[in-house]
Amino acid sequence: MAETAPDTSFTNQDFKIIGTRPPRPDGVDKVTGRAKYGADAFAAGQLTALILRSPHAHAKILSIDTKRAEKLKGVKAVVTCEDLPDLTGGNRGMLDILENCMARGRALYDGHAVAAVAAIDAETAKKALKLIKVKYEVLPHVTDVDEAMKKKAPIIQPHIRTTGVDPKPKKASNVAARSQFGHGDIEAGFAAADVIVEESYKTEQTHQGYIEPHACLASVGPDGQGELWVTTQGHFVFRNTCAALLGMEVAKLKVTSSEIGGGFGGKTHVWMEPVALALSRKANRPVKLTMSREEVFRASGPTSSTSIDIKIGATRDGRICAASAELRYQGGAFPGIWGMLGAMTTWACYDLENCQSVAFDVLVNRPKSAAYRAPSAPMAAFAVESTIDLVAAKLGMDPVDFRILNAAKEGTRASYGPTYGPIGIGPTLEAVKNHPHMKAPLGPNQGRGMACGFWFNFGGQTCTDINVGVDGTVSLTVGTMDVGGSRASLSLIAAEELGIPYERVKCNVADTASLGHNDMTEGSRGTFSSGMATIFAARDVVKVLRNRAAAMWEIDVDDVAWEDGQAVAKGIAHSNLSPLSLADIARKSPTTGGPIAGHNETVADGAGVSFASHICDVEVDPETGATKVIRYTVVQDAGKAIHPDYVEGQFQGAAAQGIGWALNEEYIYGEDGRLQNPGFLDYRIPVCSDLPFIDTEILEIPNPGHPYGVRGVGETSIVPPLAAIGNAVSNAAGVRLNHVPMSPPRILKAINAAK
Amino acid sequence: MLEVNVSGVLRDAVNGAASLQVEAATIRELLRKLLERYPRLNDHMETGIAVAIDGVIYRDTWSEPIPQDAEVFLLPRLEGG
Amino acid sequence: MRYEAPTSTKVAAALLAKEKGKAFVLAGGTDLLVRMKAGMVEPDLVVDIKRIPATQIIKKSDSGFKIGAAVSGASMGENKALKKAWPGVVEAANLIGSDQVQGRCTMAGNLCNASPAADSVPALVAAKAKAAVVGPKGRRTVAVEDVVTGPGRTSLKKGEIIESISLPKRVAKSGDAYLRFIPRTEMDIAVCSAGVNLTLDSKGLVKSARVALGAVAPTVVLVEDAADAIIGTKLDDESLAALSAACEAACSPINDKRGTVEFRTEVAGVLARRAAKIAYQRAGGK
Amino acid sequence: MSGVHVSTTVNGDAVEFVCPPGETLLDVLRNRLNLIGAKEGCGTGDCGACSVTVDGRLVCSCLVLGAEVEGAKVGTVEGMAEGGELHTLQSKFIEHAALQCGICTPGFLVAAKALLDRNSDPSEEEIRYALAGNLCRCTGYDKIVRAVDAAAKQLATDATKSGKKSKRR
Repeated sequence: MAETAPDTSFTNQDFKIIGTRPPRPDGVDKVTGRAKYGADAFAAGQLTALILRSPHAHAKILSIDTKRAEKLKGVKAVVTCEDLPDLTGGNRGMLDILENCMARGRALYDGHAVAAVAAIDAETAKKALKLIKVKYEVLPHVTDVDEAMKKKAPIIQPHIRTTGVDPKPKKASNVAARSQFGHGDIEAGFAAADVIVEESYKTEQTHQGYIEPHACLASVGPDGQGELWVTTQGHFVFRNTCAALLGMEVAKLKVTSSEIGGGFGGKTHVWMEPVALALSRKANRPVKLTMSREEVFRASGPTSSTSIDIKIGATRDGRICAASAELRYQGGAFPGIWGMLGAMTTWACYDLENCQSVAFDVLVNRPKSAAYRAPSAPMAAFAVESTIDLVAAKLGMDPVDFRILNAAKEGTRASYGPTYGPIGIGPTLEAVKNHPHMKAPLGPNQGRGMACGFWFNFGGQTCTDINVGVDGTVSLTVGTMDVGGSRASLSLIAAEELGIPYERVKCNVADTASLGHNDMTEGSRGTFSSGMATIFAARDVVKVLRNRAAAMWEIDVDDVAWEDGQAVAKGIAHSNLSPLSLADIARKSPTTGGPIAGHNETVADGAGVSFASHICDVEVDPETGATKVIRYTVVQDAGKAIHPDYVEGQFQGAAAQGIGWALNEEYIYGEDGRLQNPGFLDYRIPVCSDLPFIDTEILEIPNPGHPYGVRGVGETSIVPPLAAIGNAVSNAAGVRLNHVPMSPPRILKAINAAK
Repeated sequence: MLEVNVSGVLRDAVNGAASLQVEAATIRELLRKLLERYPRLNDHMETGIAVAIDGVIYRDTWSEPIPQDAEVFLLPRLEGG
Repeated sequence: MRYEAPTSTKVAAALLAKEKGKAFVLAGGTDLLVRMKAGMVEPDLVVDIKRIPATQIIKKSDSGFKIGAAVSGASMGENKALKKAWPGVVEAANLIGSDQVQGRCTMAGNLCNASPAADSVPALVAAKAKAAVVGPKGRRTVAVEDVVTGPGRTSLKKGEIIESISLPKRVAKSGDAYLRFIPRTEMDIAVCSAGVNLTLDSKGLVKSARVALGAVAPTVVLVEDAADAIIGTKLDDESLAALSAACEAACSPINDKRGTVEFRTEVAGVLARRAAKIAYQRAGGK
Repeated sequence: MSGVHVSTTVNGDAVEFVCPPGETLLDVLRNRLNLIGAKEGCGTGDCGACSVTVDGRLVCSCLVLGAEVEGAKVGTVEGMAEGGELHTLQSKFIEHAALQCGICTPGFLVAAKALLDRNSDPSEEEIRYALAGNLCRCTGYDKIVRAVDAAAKQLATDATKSGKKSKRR
C-alpha cells in the first residue's frame, strides 16, 4: 500500500505509447468464436429456465396456480414472488427492483414477469409455462407520458406522492417528482428579448438494442453459497443487488462477468438474475436463464419517451437572454430520475444569464426505464438544438456562429449549477465551422444540419491489481467490464507507466472474488476510472521494483531511480551498476522478497464533462418521405485519446445509435397497451446499408482531474444526432419535424401539409 | 462558512432552500452537518448524493477538503449508460 | 413433431394429406421457423420439400420458365437467363430479407405464407405467373393471384403443395419492374409495393400492361385501370399521373405499425409510377 | 418425441448428432457440438449473429432445422482460421478495430467471407448491402466496412503474388 495518497495531479507528459493503436488483447478470441458471452457457459446438470410474462399492460393478479406445472415430469422448480420475499427492509428502490424482476400481486406492464420455471430442457420448460394458470383482473392502463399526467389517468403506483412540489400532495399521482434547475431571472430575460421562439417536441421510446440478449447461469447450494455467470456492465454491483434481494452474504456470491455483447446502459440493471438464483436455490441445480429478443424488448429497460416544451429568447445581437424548458419523461412503471437528468443537461452547452428547466418524472404502464448512453440528454438536446436553429434563422444568423456566440466556456456557470473548468464546446464548434464538410456542395433534395451535445462523466469506486510475472510480463487485473476495447486502452496505460512494450501486458477482468469492489462501466467511466487506478497501481509497482533493484545491488533504495522502464543506480559511487530492466528484476524476485505486485483502491472522482458537435447531410425523397444520411461528421473532446481506434469507435457507434433514434426506432404500443414491435424486424435499428462512413475528429482538451487528462468518451455523441438530423431534414425538405423518430410517414405528412 | 447551493430534487429535503450556510472543511463534515439539520436528506444519501466543488463533481470521495471560498453545489446522484 | 424429407412431390402430398395433426411444408423455412419460434404454430408434421428434384430446378423452355418451389432467391439471382427475361420478378424475389435469408427463401414459400406484403407476389401477378399444384387428387395449375385468398389464407387444399411457379414466354419489347417502400434500406417488410409488367408495340407505345400492388389490401391487387392508363402511351406525365391515381383508388390499406392508410395509398401510386418507368426502359422504350 | 439422426460435415469434419426434429441448426451447433461462435441475437433471422454456411450458401442457422443438414457441408466461424493462421478477414477485423463488444463479429466474418468468395472486389455499396443482414450496435459499421474492404484488397494482392494457386490468403 502506498503510505501517501496517490498523486492525482494532471501531468501533461510526453507519451511514448499512449495514443498508438495496437491490436486488442481479446481480438483473436472474438474473431475465432472462442470468446464466451452470457449464453455461452454450461454447467454439469444445468437446467433451462423460462419466465411467464403478463400479457396485460396493467392488471391485478388474483391467483397463480403452479401445481400442474410443478407436477410435469422434468420440471425441477417453479417460482413466483412468494419465493422472492421482501428482504429490503423498507428500501423502496430495492423493492422496486425486486418487483420488476417478479410481479407482486399486480402486473404493471406488458411483459412483466409473473412466474418462472426451471426444467431439464427448453421443451419441458415451455410446456410447464403453459400449465401455469394466472387469473388477472385487467385494470385501465396508460402508456403515453402526457396522458399519464392527467388527473383522471389510471394510477400506477398508489404509494407515489409527487416530490419537489409545495405543499406536499396528499393524493397519489403518476408524477413521481418535479425537479428544477437554472439561474437568473427568466421573466426579465424574456422581457429583454427581441425574438422569442416557443416549440413543443415529442420523442418516442427507444431501446439500447444490444445484440446479445440478457443471459446468465446461476448456481446456489443449500449452504448459501452461490455463483453467477452473467452478461453485465457491473458484476460487483450485480453481486450486491442480488445478494441483498436473495438474503445471501455478499462474499458467498461469486459473480463472473462474461464477455458482454453490448450494454449501452441496459446492462447496468438486474432484470432477471435474482429469478435465476431463486430457481437454482429451489432446484439445487445450476440454472441457465436467457431472454429471447422479444423478452429483451418487452421486459428489459428501454429509455424514456418524452414530451418537451422549449422557449428561447434572444436579442438582435445574437445573444440568448432567456431560455426555459419543461420536460416530461416517463420512467415506465417505477419512479426514475430520467426527467431530472434531462433537465440537468438541457442548457449545458450554453453560457446563459437566465435559464430554467423544470422536469417531471412520470410513471406509465411500460417497462422500467433504464439508462441508455448519456441517458435523457438526447431528447432534451433534440428540443433545444432544433429550437436554436429556429432562433438563429429568425435572427438571420448562421446557426454555427450563433452557437459559438452563446457557447459555454471555462468560468461559465452551468445550467445545472456548478461553474465549468476547461471545456470543449467552443473548440468543437470552431472545428465544425472550419470543417471541409461544412463547405461541401449539396445536391437536390439534400440538406445539412448540425447540433451540439453535452454529457457528464462519472468516476467512482475502482480497484486494480498489477502482478509482475517472473519473465517480466505484467498481468493487469481490473474490475470494470470491457464494453468496447478498454482492455487495450488500460494495457497501454500500464505499459506507458512501467516503460515496457504493450505486448508485455495482459489485461483481465476479474470476478468478484478476485478483486475489490468496482462500480459499473457506465457514465463513460471505464477507461477514465480504471485508467486512473491502473496508473496508481503501476506507480505502486515501480516503488516495489526500486526496492528490489536496491536489494539486488545491495544499495540504498533512495539511490535507485526508475527511468524509461528501468532501474538506474544514482550517483558516482554506483556508476559501475548497469541499469536493470523490469524483466531483470522480475527474474530475481523469488530471492528479493517474492512476488512483485501493485494495487490501487480509489474513488476516481474528478471526472470532467464532455461535449460534441456533429454535422450531418441528408437526402429526403419528397415523394415518400424517406431520409438517407449521406454524410456524417462527429467532433468530440476526448481529453486525451488513449487508444484512438476505440475512441473513434465510441463516437461512431454513439452517432449511429442517435441516427437510428432520429429516423426509425420507436416502441409502438397498441390501444391494448401491448408492445407491437418487440423484435429487430419492426424495431428498426440502422443496418449497414443505411449509413455512410462516420467521420470523426478527436479534440484533446485535457481534463485537469485525470493524470493523463482523460475524459470519458463513450456517451456524448449519442446526444447531437437527433437534432442534427432534424435540422438537416428541415434544410433538405423545408419542413421541421418536432416528433422523433422522423419516420417516412411523419415526414411525408409534413411535406403534404406544407404544400 | 461555506455557501452551499442546492439543486433540483434535493431542495425538497432542505425545506426548499436554494442555498445554505454551513461550516465544514470536508465533504464528510458538510454532509454530516446537513444531515443533522435536515434528516430528510437521508433518503438521498441512501441512493447517492454528489458534491461539486469548484465545478468538479465528487460522488464518493468524502475526505475531499473544501476550500472556504469554493463554489459548492449539492447535486443528486446521476446514472449513466 | 415429426420431420420428413421425401424425394417426390407425390409422397410429400400424401404425407400431408394423411396427417391428422397440424402439417406444414418446409421450403426455405424463413417464415415457418420464425412462426415456430414465436409459438404461433406448433406443427405435428413438417414436410421438407427440398429433397424433391423437381423443386430444385430452374428450367427454361419454349413456354417460358419453370422455377422449382425450393429454389432460393439467391439461386434465382444467379440465373442469367431468368434475370434477363424477368428482371422485375428476380429483383422482387431478391428483396426478400438479407443475403442470409436469400440463401433459403423461396417464391413459392413467399406466396404460400400469404402475407399481403410478400415481395415476390406483386411481381409474379404482374408477370401473369402460374403455380403448379400437386395434391392427392393430382395436378392443377392456378394463377398466382388465385392462390392467396386473404392474409395467411390460401386456396390450397389439404395435401396440396406448390411444386413450381411458371413464368410465361417473354415476347420481344417487354419489361418488368418491382419497387417497394421500406423505412430502412434493407431488412424491412414492404410498407407498400408495386410490380409493373409491360410490352411495347413497334412504335414504342405500351401495347399491354399489368400493374399489381402489394401491402395495400388483404391480398395483392391487380389494378386494371392503372394498366389502361398507360396502354397506348409512351408514359408521358399525364398517363403516369393517371396511373398513380388509378393505383391510389385501388388501395384499401390499414393503419399499422408499418405505415398509415394515407402513406401507403400515396406511396403506392408513386412506386407504381417509378416501376412503370423502369419497366418501360427495360422494354426498350425511350 | 423421437430424435432425428443426422450425419453431416462441419468445418470439414464428419459429425453425427441426434436432435429433436424441431431443433434449429443454431441450437445443435451451440448445445450439441460445442460450437458457440454462432450467437442467438434474435432467433428470427433479423440480426445475422448466427450466420453460417450450408453447402456454401450463407444462412441464418436459427432459420435452419438441424434435421435439414443431413449430408450437407456446414461452415462456421470456427472453421475460418486454418491451423495457427487467421483468415485475412479475421486479422483485418482486429487490425482495423472493427469490433467492440464482438458479439456480432462471428456472423459478420462468415457473411463477409461469403461475399468475398463470390465477389473478390466489392464496392463500398456492395459491402454494405451484403452485410445488411448482420446487425452491429457498437461500431456504426464504419470500421467493419473498412476492414472488409482492406481484406478484399489484401486477398487480391496475395493472390497476385502467389499466382492462382492459393485462393485464400
